Amino acid sequence: MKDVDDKFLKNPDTEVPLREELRPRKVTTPDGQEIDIDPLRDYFCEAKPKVHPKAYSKIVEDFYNWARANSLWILGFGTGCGAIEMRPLMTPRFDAYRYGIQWRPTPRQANLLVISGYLSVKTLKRAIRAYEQMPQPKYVMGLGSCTINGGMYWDSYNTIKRLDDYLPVDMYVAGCMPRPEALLHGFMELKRVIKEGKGEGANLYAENFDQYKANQKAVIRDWDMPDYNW
Amino acid sequence: MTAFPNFEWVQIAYALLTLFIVINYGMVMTAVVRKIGARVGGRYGIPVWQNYVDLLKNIALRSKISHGVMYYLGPVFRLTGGVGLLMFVPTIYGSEWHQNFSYAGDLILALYFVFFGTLGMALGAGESGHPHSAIGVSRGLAQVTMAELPLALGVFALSLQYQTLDITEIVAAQQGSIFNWTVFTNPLATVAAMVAFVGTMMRSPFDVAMAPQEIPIGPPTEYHSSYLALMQTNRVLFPVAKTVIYMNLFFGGATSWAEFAIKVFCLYMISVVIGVVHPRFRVEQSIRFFLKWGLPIGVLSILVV
Amino acid sequence: MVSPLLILAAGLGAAFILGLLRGTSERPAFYVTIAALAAMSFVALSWVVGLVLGQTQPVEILTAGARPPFAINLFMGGAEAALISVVTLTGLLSAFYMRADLMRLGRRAMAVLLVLIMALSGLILTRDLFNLFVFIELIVIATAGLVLLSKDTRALAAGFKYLIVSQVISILLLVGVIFTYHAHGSLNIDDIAATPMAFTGASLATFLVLIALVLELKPFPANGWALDIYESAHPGFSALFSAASGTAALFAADKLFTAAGPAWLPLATGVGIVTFVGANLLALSQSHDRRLLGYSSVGQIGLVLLVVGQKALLGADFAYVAGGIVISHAVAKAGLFWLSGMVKGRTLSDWAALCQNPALVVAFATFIAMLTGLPPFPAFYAKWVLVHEFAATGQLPMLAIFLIAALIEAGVLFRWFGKAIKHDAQRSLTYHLSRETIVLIAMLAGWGLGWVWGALSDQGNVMTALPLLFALLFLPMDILPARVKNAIAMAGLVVWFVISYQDLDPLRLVFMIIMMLGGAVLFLASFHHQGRRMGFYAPAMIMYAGMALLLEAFTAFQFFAAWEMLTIGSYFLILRGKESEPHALSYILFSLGGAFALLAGFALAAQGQRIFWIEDLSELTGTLAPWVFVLLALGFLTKTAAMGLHIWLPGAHAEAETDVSPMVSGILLKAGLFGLFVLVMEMGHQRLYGVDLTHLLVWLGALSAFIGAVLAAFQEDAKRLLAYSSISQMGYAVFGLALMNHLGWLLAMMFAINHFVYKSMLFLAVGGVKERTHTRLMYQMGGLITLMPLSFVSVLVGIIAMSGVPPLSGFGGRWIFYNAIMSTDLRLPMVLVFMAGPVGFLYLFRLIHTIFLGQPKDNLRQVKEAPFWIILPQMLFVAFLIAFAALPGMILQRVDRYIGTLFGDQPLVWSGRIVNSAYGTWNPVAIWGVIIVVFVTVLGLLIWMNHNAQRVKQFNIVFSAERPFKPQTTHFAWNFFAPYRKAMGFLETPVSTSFWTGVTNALHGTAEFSRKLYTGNGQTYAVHLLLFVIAVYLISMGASS
Amino acid sequence: MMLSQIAMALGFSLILLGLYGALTNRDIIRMIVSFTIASTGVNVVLVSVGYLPGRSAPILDEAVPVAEAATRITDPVPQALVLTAIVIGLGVTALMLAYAYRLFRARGSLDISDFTELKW
Repeated sequence: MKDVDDKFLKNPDTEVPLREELRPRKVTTPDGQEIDIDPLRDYFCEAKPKVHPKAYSKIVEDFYNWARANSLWILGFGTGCGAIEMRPLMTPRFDAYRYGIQWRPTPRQANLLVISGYLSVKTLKRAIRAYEQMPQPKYVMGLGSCTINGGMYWDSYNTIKRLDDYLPVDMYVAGCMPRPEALLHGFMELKRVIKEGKGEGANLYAENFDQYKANQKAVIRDWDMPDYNW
Repeated sequence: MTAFPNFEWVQIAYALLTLFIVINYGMVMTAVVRKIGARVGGRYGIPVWQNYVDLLKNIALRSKISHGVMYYLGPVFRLTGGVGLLMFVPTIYGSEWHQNFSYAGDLILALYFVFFGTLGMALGAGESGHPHSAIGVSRGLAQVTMAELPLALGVFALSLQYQTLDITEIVAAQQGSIFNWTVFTNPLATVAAMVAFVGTMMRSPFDVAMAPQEIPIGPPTEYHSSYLALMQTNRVLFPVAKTVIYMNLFFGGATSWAEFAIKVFCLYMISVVIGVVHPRFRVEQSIRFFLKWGLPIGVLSILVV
Repeated sequence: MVSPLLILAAGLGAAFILGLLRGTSERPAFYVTIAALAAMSFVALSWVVGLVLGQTQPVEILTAGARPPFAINLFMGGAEAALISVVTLTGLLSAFYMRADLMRLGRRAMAVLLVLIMALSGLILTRDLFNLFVFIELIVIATAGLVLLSKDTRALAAGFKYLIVSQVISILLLVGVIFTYHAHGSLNIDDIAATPMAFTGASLATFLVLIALVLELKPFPANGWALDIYESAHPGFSALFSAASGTAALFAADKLFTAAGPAWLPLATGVGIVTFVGANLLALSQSHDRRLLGYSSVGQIGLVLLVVGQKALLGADFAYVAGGIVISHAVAKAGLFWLSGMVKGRTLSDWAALCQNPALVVAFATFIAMLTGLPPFPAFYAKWVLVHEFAATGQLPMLAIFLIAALIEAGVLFRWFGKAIKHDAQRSLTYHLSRETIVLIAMLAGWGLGWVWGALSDQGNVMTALPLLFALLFLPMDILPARVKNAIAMAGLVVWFVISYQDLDPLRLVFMIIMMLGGAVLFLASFHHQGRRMGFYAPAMIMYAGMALLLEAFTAFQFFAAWEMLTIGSYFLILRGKESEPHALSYILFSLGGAFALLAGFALAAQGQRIFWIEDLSELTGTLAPWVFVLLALGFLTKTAAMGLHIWLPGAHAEAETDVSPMVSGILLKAGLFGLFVLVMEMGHQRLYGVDLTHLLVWLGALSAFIGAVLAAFQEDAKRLLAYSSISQMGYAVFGLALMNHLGWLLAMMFAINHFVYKSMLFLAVGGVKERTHTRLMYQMGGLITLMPLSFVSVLVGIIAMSGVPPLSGFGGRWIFYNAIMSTDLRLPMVLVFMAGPVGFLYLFRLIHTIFLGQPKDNLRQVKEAPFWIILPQMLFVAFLIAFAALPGMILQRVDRYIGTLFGDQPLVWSGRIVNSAYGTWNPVAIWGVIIVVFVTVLGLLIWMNHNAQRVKQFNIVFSAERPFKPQTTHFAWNFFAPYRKAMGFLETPVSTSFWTGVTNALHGTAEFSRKLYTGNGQTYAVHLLLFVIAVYLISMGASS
Repeated sequence: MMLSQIAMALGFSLILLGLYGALTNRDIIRMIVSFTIASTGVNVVLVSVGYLPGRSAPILDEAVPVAEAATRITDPVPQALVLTAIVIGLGVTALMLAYAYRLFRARGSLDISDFTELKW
């Protein structure tokens, strides 16, 4: 695991104050008592992600993996220019549906997060949140060189350079931008990976949770959320 | 066992068989319908077994969350609603195997039990605390108030016509010739009921409750994994069970599984065909639609019976 | 027996003795005054007792040793003795009351007081016309003197205005007297009566005498002077002026009207009704308590004058009716004026000070009930007879006007009462033990008189009804702790049920179970209250007493009395709510309006029969019957809050206390339903202008069911939502009832039972939530499911039951509904009912979602489950609902069989646990079985698959990759059905509210405009007087020619 | 008979005059005077009603023995009434004057239209 870009490491001396709505406060109950509210603790589950073992029997796990591979539900979350490249996949020309691929509007029902281009730090926060809200097992696919090494944003002041430092990427699709055919190929490769039982990014994330968090917090200045977004 | 006349344990097996057939039929049929839609659009479409794969995938998901007891029970209510509805309606006319538990009640039971799942689901979605769920429920309930009206009127006309509320008797009265079907003997009631049918199948133009891409997907926004699997099961089961009621009431019922399959498919396709060529109504638009078209037809049907 | 002359002699003699005392010795003077008044009262009372017991006969007293017409004669009979007792006792008590002021002003004031009482007694006793005049003038002088008792400097002007007007009256009277004498050759009233004169030009003399006496009664609108006196005089004196002077003047007027003969009675009727209406109308816009009392006095005296006008028609009942009203008025008005002396401020809200003293509140309530003619007070019996007489003699317009004016009067008085109870006192009471004692004596006198009138009534004595006595027992018991009283109340309900259930038919039995046993269960929730909870149990038990009596009422009178009782009891209950003042007022007005419709209906039906049995309703035929039906139905529909008559309900039910809401919603509404049951059972189909009235009821029921549901969906206030839902549910019941077939009635019964259970449960649950969250606005709650799980369960069960979803008992109602409508030829109203069903989902879901689901709010994060005693009855109801859903036969079967005997059919076949109709089947146990098995299986499956789910918190939701801002902004609750409002919002237009607001505004506007008549100028008042005389003369000339 | 009719007419004129005066004069004292005039008128009317021409006053003395009283005296009743009425009228007038005095003391005015605080 490489270290994060040191170019825009946040200055540890200037603490970004917590947002007003997340600050602990006192609230008066209807009976007139004062109670303490700590939004981050009271509103959000604080549990850390668990490493989920594979199914007890190999054949069952293989069967599950086959199903997972043939039912890839993509979170409709577009970043960067790659989002444009994803749309044609739904059209008659490419028709990704025939591979069991479909788009879901909510992370809860999606397994595959496609980071379709560069991620600014601001968007990274949202991407992390969306990723963490997806149920395991879940996969991340990075589109284009931006997610691999920053691409044309290699010296940008607020674009992350290596997605892998922040989220466990299962599959990169190279190109700037990769065409839909490349994407389809990427999906096929991802299916193969899953079928081989190697699509364990979520467990990787849970195992190295502290490392990932450290990386994420190093670049995200206003960390106004719990460590893990259930 | 006075409550269960002629109860035999084998009935449970029969009922499970019915359930098994209907679920599988639903799985395949909805996939086929989607495939037909894709072909019409020039796409290849999903494999016909895609529903099974999705179901399995959802069950196979490892991490799950729960927002609370009601959230947990929501899908249970939902599926119980679907299964129960099927159990309370005789599926195949004349077949001793597939009468299910229809002796528990009559048409009214079926009509009101439709709401069982809806209510439970709405409660479960409510406990997730997601505003989109609540918005979806609000829209869905608002729409259903008027969508059910033509059906109620049509059913009233129908039961006046046959002087019974017993589904089996209604089906029996339609046997013999195709012209004994209610759709021919009482076209007004049928049209009224079909308006409601289209209105409650959660398909465009009446899909504002789910409204994909708008309030993500409404009530089930927070549902995933096995919860979603139960709901998916219901999603294939429930429309079929509902269509069975319409089939029994208006289209002569089914005397065999083949007839069943064809009739349900055709009825189901009605809402699909309407759906693919109509954009979505807003709630007040669909309410006005039901008031403007469903209500007069329904009123006419109860007046002329 | 002591000579009645002693009454006069004692007064005069004591007045002389006072003159002999030294000017500084106030104390002895006061004792002399009291002694004289006591002696006068004693003599009068001894005559009453003697006459009642038959120990003495009425006596004619001759003076100057000669027979009339050569000398003045007096007459002491029953009426005289009673009225003199009223006058002298009022005088005695007022003297005590005014003690401080009398002492301050010295013996002269006391002498004047004695002269006043003496003159009033003389006015009653005398049978000589001129003597009458003399007494009247004495009264004028004494009154003008006593007005000066007041510390209010404005009283001076008022007294002078009074003198001006009295001068004019005395001129009229004297001229009248002399010409009467000229015409008859005698001044003796009995001689004049022997040769009554018809109304001709020559009888102008009679007219003048009569009008002069009528003017003494302060007829509307020639009465500005009297109001000024009421407003400014010392309350002790006002009590005398209103109670004693009014009584005496009325008796004098009555004497002369009797003498003048029946041809003159319409004059009394006319002036009486105009005064009754006018005074009450103008009282509407009064904010000054004593002036309001003045208007009310004027109105009451007008009412008695009206009764005097009906003298010939009332015959033997005259004394009973007139006496009932006069004596109620005297006691109540004296009591109220005395009370007003203890209240410092002069606006109506200042009476809130009374709340410091519960006994005085009871007294206040008693007086108001006496004035409005509620049971068990004399005016109630009097009004009953009067209305029946109107109906029997075909004076229907009079009947209508009378009832409307009585309603306005009730509005005035109850608005005042509401203000007094609900507002915060700005100033405390000026408390004197003696004054309180006097007021309480008046109150006890009121109750005693109620008993006397009841005993005299041929309809039965309301005061001897066991339930009412039991309820009244809670007045003295109010000092006990609330829990003790609660236990006694519960025991009372149960015991009453046990001793009386055997005589009831199954229909009544079901209502009895709901009202008595249901009431007892609801009282469980009241255990939650600690401390004393003053003023809760007496009204509650009066309400239950009313219901107990209603179920056992067999005559119209019993029915009506019970109805009024439950109305008044529930009014006091509703009034206890925090913000309930306007709602309680509209409740009591609608209820009394409905009760008056009942009264009119019964009166029309009775047609002069003394005892009218309810079951005789079925024998009514002809053109009358449909009107009786309409009136009675109107009365009952007011209670069930049918659309149009419903506007009182939401506020009243919503603002009531936590444990009161279920009582008034779950139980009280059933009284209306019971009434409708009785009505349609007895009268069946009635046609008016070719329209079957039950069809109208069907439509009304359907409309209520639909609109009630729609309105419920748009409420933000949880209890208002439930209240509108009650309108809807009652609509269903009325609908079923009006279908007029077996299943329809069974449907109504089913709804009665179900509605009681789930509405009580929901009101308790929501009330429990309110206890904890201190709000009823649903959008301020949210996510309470984990904090209040039991409340959630009862709401959940409640809404499943109410929405009619199987397997809970609401489905049974729906099933019967469908079977019922199959066998009727009405079809169109079904459209509305079909619409109402799904709309029910809207408000029910909203109720449970916005309170219990969604996002918990910061300030409610730590609320606890509702109190145990509020939860306990809910859990009982839950258990009952489930049992009733599985085994509906346990109640319904008997009712079904009974209804079968009424219709002679048996459409339902109960085979084991299965119900079969001609059309379908309902197998509740099988439904339960299937649903439970499927549910448990699916649940087991889910638990097997998802047992390891991570429990997350409220903001762990997918939020478009964002996080929610605050719970308040994330909880989707306010205007929950915005899309529905967009489509159907037009149904929300407050049509009936606007209508009723229009009516009240018109009344208020008229009052506000007309009272400008009273300019305050004495001369103007004199002009009014003369114009009034001329107008009455012209009108009566026109009427007689 | 003429005399009594004239008297009666006079009496009524006085009554009307008095009433007119009482209703048109705002001054309290004038009003009281007007009422006195009116009550005088009433008294005149009373007397005139009881008057029988040619008879003497109803006083039983040597001139009118009791036995002949019925035919020789006028009707005594109206006269008794008048006496009483005069007394009462006096009392009322005195009371009104007392009121007028106190009203003037209280307000410094004798205009009836100044005393209208109590109204409506």
